[in-house]
Amino acid sequence: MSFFDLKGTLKPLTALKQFGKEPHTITYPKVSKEAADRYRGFHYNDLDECIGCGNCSTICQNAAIDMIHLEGIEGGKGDSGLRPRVDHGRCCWCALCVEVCPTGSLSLTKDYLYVSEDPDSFLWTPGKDNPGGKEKISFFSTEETSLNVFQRVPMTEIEGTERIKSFAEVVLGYSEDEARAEASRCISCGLCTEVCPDHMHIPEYINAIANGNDADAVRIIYDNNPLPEMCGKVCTRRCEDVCAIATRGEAIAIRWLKRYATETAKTADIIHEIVNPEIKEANGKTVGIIGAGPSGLTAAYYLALRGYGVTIYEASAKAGGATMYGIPKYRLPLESLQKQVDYIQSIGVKIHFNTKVGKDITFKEIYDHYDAVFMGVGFPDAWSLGVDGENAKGSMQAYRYLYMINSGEKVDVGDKVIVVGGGNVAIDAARVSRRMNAEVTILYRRRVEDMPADWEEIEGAEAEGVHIIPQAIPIKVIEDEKGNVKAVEYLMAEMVPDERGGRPKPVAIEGSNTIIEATAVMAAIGQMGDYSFMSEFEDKIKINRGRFVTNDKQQTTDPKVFAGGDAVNSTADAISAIADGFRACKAIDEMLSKK
Amino acid sequence: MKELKEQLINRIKAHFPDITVENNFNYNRFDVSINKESIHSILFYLKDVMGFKHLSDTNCVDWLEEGEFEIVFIVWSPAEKIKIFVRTRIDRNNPVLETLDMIWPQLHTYEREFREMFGIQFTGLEAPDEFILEDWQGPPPYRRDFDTAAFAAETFFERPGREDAEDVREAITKLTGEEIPEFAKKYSR
Amino acid sequence: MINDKNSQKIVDIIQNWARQHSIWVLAYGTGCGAIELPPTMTSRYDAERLGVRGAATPRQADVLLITGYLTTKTLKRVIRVYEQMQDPKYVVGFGSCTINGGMYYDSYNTIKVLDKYLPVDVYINGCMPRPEAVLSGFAKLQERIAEGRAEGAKKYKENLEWYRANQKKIIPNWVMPDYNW
Amino acid sequence: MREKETTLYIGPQHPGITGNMMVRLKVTGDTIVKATTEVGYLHRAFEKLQEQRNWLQCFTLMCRFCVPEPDPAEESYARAVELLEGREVPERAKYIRVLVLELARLGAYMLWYGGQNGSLGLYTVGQWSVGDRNYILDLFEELTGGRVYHMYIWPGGVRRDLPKGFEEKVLRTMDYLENRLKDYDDLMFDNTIFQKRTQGIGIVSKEKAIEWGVVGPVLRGCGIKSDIRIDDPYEVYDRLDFEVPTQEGGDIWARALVRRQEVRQSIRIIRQVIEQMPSGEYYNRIPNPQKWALPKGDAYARTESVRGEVGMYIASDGGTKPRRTHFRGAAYVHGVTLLEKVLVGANISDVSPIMNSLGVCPPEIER
Repeated sequence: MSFFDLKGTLKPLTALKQFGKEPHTITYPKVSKEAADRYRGFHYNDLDECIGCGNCSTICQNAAIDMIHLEGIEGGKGDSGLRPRVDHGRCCWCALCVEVCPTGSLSLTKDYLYVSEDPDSFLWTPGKDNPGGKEKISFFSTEETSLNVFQRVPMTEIEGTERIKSFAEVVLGYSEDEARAEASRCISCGLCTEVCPDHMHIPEYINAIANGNDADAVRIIYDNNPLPEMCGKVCTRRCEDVCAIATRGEAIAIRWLKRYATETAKTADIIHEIVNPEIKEANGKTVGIIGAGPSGLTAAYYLALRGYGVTIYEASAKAGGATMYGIPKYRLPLESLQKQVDYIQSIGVKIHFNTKVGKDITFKEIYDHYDAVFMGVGFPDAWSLGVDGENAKGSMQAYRYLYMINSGEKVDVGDKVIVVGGGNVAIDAARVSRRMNAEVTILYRRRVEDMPADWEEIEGAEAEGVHIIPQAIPIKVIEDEKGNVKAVEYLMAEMVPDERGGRPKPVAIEGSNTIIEATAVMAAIGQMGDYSFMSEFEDKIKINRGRFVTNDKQQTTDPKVFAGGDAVNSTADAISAIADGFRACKAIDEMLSKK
Repeated sequence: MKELKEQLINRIKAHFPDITVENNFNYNRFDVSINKESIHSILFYLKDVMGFKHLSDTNCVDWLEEGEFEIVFIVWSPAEKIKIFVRTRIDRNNPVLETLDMIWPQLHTYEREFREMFGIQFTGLEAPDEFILEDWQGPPPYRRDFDTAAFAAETFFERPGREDAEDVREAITKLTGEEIPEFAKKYSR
Repeated sequence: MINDKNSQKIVDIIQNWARQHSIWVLAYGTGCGAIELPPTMTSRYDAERLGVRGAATPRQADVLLITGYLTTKTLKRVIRVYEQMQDPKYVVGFGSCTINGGMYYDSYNTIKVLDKYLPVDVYINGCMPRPEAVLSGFAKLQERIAEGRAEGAKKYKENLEWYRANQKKIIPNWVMPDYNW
Repeated sequence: MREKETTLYIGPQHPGITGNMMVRLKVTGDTIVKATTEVGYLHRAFEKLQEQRNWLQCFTLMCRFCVPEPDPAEESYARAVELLEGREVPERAKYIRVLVLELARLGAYMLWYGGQNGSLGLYTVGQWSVGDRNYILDLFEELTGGRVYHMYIWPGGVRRDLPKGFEEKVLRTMDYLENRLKDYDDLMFDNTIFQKRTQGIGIVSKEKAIEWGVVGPVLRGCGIKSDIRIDDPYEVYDRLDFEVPTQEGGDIWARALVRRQEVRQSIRIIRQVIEQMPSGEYYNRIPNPQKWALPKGDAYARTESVRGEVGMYIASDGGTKPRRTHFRGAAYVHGVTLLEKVLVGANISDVSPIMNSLGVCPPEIER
């Protein structure tokens, strides 16, 4: 290389050609470039949409997100009442919190500028501290991008045409892999436990299933529910309504997961082995229980665990109450229920079957003999339709019909069955009748979407060929000359909005009379209690509107007597009854251990 | 590639009969496990005879429950386009290994790091004790039984003002009176 | 020297005005935040418009940027650098890590709360802060200097013992000269 | 006359150092006799922290390994997880990943232009290239939502699809940069000062390069054609047409020429990727991150960065958190073993140019 390189010396001078070109300098703060459409700036949280599940706080690897109480935000059904607060001294704006937010309420905005001399001013509650952020949302999650798994693992069922041939269980249950996959969708927020009447430990047992530890799941489930397999099959599962995932997707199949876990224990002995219950030494105190329904069995099981001598009086030949006699066997097979009752008996609960209180034994005897009494007597009678011709042959109560079928009796319903009502009993009666080779029509006063029955049950009924006529009000059952049911006359109804803001009311349309042929008519419009067995206690134990008056500990107006189940609460489902039984057990234990 | 891997494995096996081979990867990799006494000779053999000239990475994994450190050498052959994971295990309570920096000079750096972070002694390693840390008085920090979060909470300050945070699950149980049994709590979030 | 209070005030105003327009930043990238400094200093954002420019040594610098996390090993150097700096001097905390530990809140080797060890005049939010945020941080610092409120150095001298105690808590082997400002 | 040996410290606070690290020099006169690298100023214990975080949370730490070019680390981690789990990545995601990686490479080279020239006192190119790098960062901001920390390539694919009209913007930026490269050449490679300060300085010989485990542009600057994108192809590099430039000489000059070529190759790759970009899914969804466990085993995935091979080793014990992770940065070799050897015999004033040219990135060394 020569000492003086002309080219190498002059070439750099070409930089001068840039002279006079317009600079690309952004003269901040005079000019400010807007952040990109996807910029990850400060958080914004739609406080109304947020349900306080805390998934953002769980995913945050920097422990930057706290869940705090905000003024004016109350918890409630499906809302923990907490809202996220972000520590900007921790946050790295990775937006994982946004990706896992099940509701999509949390997002990031284009704002990024904040400078302060006060290091304590970096705690921000998104949505409260930057209400204007809503207009600047830039990084958000959609159903497509969300890291929540919104699709439920589908449940295998027998085909509709196939299942009406027998009473075989329709739902086949999850396989192990399916259960693990379904369980791993859960974000463990626990919002579900709030609405569960029994407050079962749902996130915990789902997590145990996801971790592959079914035995632990069973143990957790039996902590406050002694009939979980029954619940796993037929629970009304209000938990799934408030599931955080359900805000944008399909709820975690909490019921099916419970069913999966409990079904891993195939016999009562295995349940005993897995749960390995710790039974306290007998304390010499006794409790008498009337009715071996869900509430009675629950109270009995947990009282027996606590060392009480428990005796149940049951009018029927089998335990289970409405779950035994009211629920068709294709939903809850006999063996399944029997297994759970066997297990409860195996820890020392005595059950006197075929013993009707008031007939075989008086209520007073029980009242005097035991230190405390629990009544889980249920609703054995049903409302009648209150229309002409109701006493015709072939007109019956759906509840009685189910009772007889479940007891193994034969009932002839002919080939055209009309069911009146829209609850689960109506659907059950309809689907059972389909299995009796009848054509079935359901008449319901309101719209299909108003039906109180489980949507899965309604779908199941439709798949099995049950015909539903909504907005139909029966006015007459027509008899033939022999006194048998021949047809049903009904009026169509229109839905009139309620002025007071209640749900719309059906109002019959004049002249819309329709007649439909029938061989049997079943009324499924509600049940009621029968308290004749305790007539001598009417003064002591108060009954209001057909139900026992109890305090929040299930205690009736007689301090020694507790009650639960349908005879107390109006929710009419098994899990409420179980919750009543569990609560009563705690109250009885508290009362008796004080003495 | 499958045949090539088989061929290479056979060649190694001919020299080192007591190795365990894992070859169920559907990409250009297989694993060789060997006792710690032979690790020098196999690395020399792989590098000088078989052409695995490039040391991609070296790792130490703390298998606390098994009481062992696993040291993994990932070697790469530019000619064969295959990588081999060479593994050896040493006792966690007496972690001593002879230095390997004569094979690849960069192993010198790795060994210094392992000595500092895992407490593995390399006999014959000539280097100052401190590499990354300064005046470190605790146990070797990369060992699994060293709890960094607890150490940080104890040693450093945390800015106050966040004490009002609540756990969602606890808030709900407070609302409902649910009692989560002790054994189930490990499954809570 | 001027003893009159009013004249002192005028001098202060002139001094602060001058200081706010010549912010020399020490070229010490203590952490990852240093990556946004070249864009801030070069043609796109051109921080020199505001009088902000780099300084090679602590003796020439006015501002110590703590660009994010500080490891305990760096903290020792940073303290030394800070004490070598001449008055007036300011510290700017850069990003989450300086406020409450940021991403490394559970790391055994990084400090979490910077103002326990050094007086911080301005914090810039972000991880990492954009050049705009850096510039607005400098603007804020200028504002504070002009108002005469950027008194971190004074605070440090007054509370030196408290700072020292905190510093020595995590720097066991304290072999550093005492600087006489 | 024998000159006295003096100890000299460069760093950690030094305007010429490539990050927060220190080189301790023993010098006689201004010739270096012995160099020792001292690191640890940036040690955040990533590997320890990752053991405390679940597999998804770990991903956010990846881009912090080396900030000038964060994406190869993200890529390595994502690919290691995918290898261990056997997770498929959609075609489109593979192309987007290559696009991101090459954009990141360009960005890092622009920064290198600034660093390499700045270390020689030639600031103009740095002003230009670092300024022009903002156009690449603008693209990143639009694509990923962040200028520096992209957190975009994650296990299973990429986080978001390309925004509307992004391809055209990329092509426009490429055209602009390609034009600018000529200006850089005029001021840099044709500049006598640059030539004289780089030619014959910081030589790594071919034989020693292999022995010392040198990778990336430094190895290619010694005349060895080695590039992971070709040797151990990942994503869709085996379907793209590009060259691996090499240079003989092994000095700063040769490495600079290699990098000069690679910038052009990157632009070429980006154009091809845009052209071949398939439609379809961009992400193969991972399960619920809270409960996402990886099978027992380990995996190592490596990516070609501007500094050479960066790799991620992950070991799983079958749980939701890693048993161990390890990031292998190119600077782990370059910054310690290689630097200590190359500096011997060099002039004190050459320390900074040599460090820039070897690609010493201290956070990669100590993590």
